[in-house]
Amino acid sequence: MSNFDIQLENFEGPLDLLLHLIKKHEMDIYDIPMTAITEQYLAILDAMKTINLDVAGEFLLMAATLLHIKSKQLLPKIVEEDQEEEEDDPRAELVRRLLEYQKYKEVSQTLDSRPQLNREIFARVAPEPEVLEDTESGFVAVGLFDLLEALQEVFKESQEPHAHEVNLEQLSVTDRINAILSSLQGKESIAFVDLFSGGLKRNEMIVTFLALLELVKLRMVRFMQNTHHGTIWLFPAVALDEMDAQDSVDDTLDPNVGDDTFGYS
Amino acid sequence: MIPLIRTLEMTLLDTLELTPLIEALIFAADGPIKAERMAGALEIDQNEIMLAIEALREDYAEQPRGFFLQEVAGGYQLRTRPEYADYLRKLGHSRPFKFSRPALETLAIIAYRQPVTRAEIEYLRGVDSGSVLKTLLEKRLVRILGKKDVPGKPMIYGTTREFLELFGLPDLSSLPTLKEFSELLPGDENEVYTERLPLLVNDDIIEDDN
Amino acid sequence: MIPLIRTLEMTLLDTLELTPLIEALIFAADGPIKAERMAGALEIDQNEIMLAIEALREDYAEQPRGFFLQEVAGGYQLRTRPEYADYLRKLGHSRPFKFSRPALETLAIIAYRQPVTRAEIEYLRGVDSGSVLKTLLEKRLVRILGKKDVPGKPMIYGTTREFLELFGLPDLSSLPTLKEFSELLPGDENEVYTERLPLLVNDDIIEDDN
Repeated sequence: MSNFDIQLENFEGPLDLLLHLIKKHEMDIYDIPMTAITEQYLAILDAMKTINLDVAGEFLLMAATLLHIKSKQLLPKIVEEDQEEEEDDPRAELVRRLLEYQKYKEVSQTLDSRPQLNREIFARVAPEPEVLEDTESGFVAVGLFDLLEALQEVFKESQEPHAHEVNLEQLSVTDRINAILSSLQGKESIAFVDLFSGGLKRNEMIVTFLALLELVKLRMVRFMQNTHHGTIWLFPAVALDEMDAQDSVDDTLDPNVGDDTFGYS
Repeated sequence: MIPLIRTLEMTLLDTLELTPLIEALIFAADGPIKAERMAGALEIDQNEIMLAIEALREDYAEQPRGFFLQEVAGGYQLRTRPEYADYLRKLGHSRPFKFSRPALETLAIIAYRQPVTRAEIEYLRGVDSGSVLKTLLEKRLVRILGKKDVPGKPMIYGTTREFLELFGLPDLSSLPTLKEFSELLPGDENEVYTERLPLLVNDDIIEDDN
Repeated sequence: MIPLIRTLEMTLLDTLELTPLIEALIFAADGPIKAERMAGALEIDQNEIMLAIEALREDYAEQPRGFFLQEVAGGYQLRTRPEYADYLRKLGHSRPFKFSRPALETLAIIAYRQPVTRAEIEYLRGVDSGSVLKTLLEKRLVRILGKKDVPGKPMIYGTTREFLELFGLPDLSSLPTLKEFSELLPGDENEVYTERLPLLVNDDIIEDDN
């Protein structure tokens, strides 16, 4: 087993690897010996190949850059008037990048050493918001990322062919409510997504969703979510055996629910 | 505060040291926390915990604090003093602007597809969007641009200046594209969506809003 | 408790009465709370709030408490003292972010260079950073600020309020100082510190919520 593999794991990229070589061989970063460092660098890439590591394109690109700089150094200098003095050294840009990268590499470690919330320091855990209790004012703080994500979801959804005819006879919100309640029976909770699994058609999903909304309205279930975008859980709001005392759910339902909401199609 | 210094050798932490730690545990717990649970985490005797809780209670009684220690559901919890309820409620109401998922989806569609009709929004979302649309209109994030010149003359919607302000955008052309967003994802399974977007955005849509 | 009844008509609450109320407001808030928000809810001058916060801070310094008052993300929050970390972790209500080195590096670059494009990040790091960027966006430590007004209109990124909260920073100007240069010799400690920070900080970078 080569002793390279443990090391290689630790390199973020070619700049990181170069910094490592400069440090290890005590090179002067402002006067990098190109021949030495290129040899060292290529040796590591070879080692990566021998142990069947995929050498990422970035590493190969850097190898080419190193060779290019080396070859430029070998060429006789042609003084160009337009060029700044600094640019005369073909290594200048590489040195700049290395110094810059090192700066951020170090500060990221400084940052990580600070006491972090939920790692060293804890704040009071605010009570969990009840999802859907307050639908319109919602609970998700929003940024452009959320907006894009929402849009992507919408388009992902609408990729599937649309069924324009909704067969109302097959679907009843009431039936779906009873089905959900019976699947909650004897359980503490169900995951929201589980109610939508099993290849439901779009209209079946809508009915399921309406059933859930109705259950929330009737305060028979509650939705809870632990984190942003976390799993949404469905809990019975009252013990289910208490609910059995109510003969049927049907009486409490708004009879218009299904019809109204399907009006759009 | 009466310092209860114990001489017992067995315990790692005396009550004086233990009290703020117990306060921290109760403070950070996500609900009432039982003395035995704290004893378990600290690997000390439950009696030690009880002494610290007692010290904490005395401490709170001695000087005015914003909260008090309540024994509830077999555990302990810090709760704000009831006389502050009005102020706390007031604060609860001035919450930052937050969105539900449906609102966000609808807003995203309007932002990227404007001018857009309600039917188009609902076709994309697959659900009725009337109430969400109403909320967005009320919050002045969306406005009616006019009527579409097709049979039925449906209303067309677009975003407002407030929308731009909320997202910190100088104008609609600064909306990031879904294409670049998709490129953040490894693999190319998202390529399907890229061709659909961005829709051309008419700058003058928001002009008259200023 | 000495009731200090003030005769001044202007203020409803004096600092001594106000302090526990402010403590309650900070305690009950679901994140760092701004002084101006408290001032708004109590309908008093912000200076009064600041006096109470100062009193609270002194109070916490005087006697050992389980938590301390931290100024973070432009507001105030009670947080447990770091020395209790082990015990609190044991109680299991911690879901700390586990940063990979790429994630930390990318986050650092965004924090110090914002507004910054993905291409700039990748040039600095020398590697593709799309998936790391996406993770940071999902964790809400980074957000899209808009698009850069250059050809191709790339998205520009910046850090969020959550970023400040996570690292306990009052604002972006409190970021640790970048070391301009450090000797790369092994074990060499000759580090030159420079004050080349922070880059201009736009208030609206963190203004998005709260």
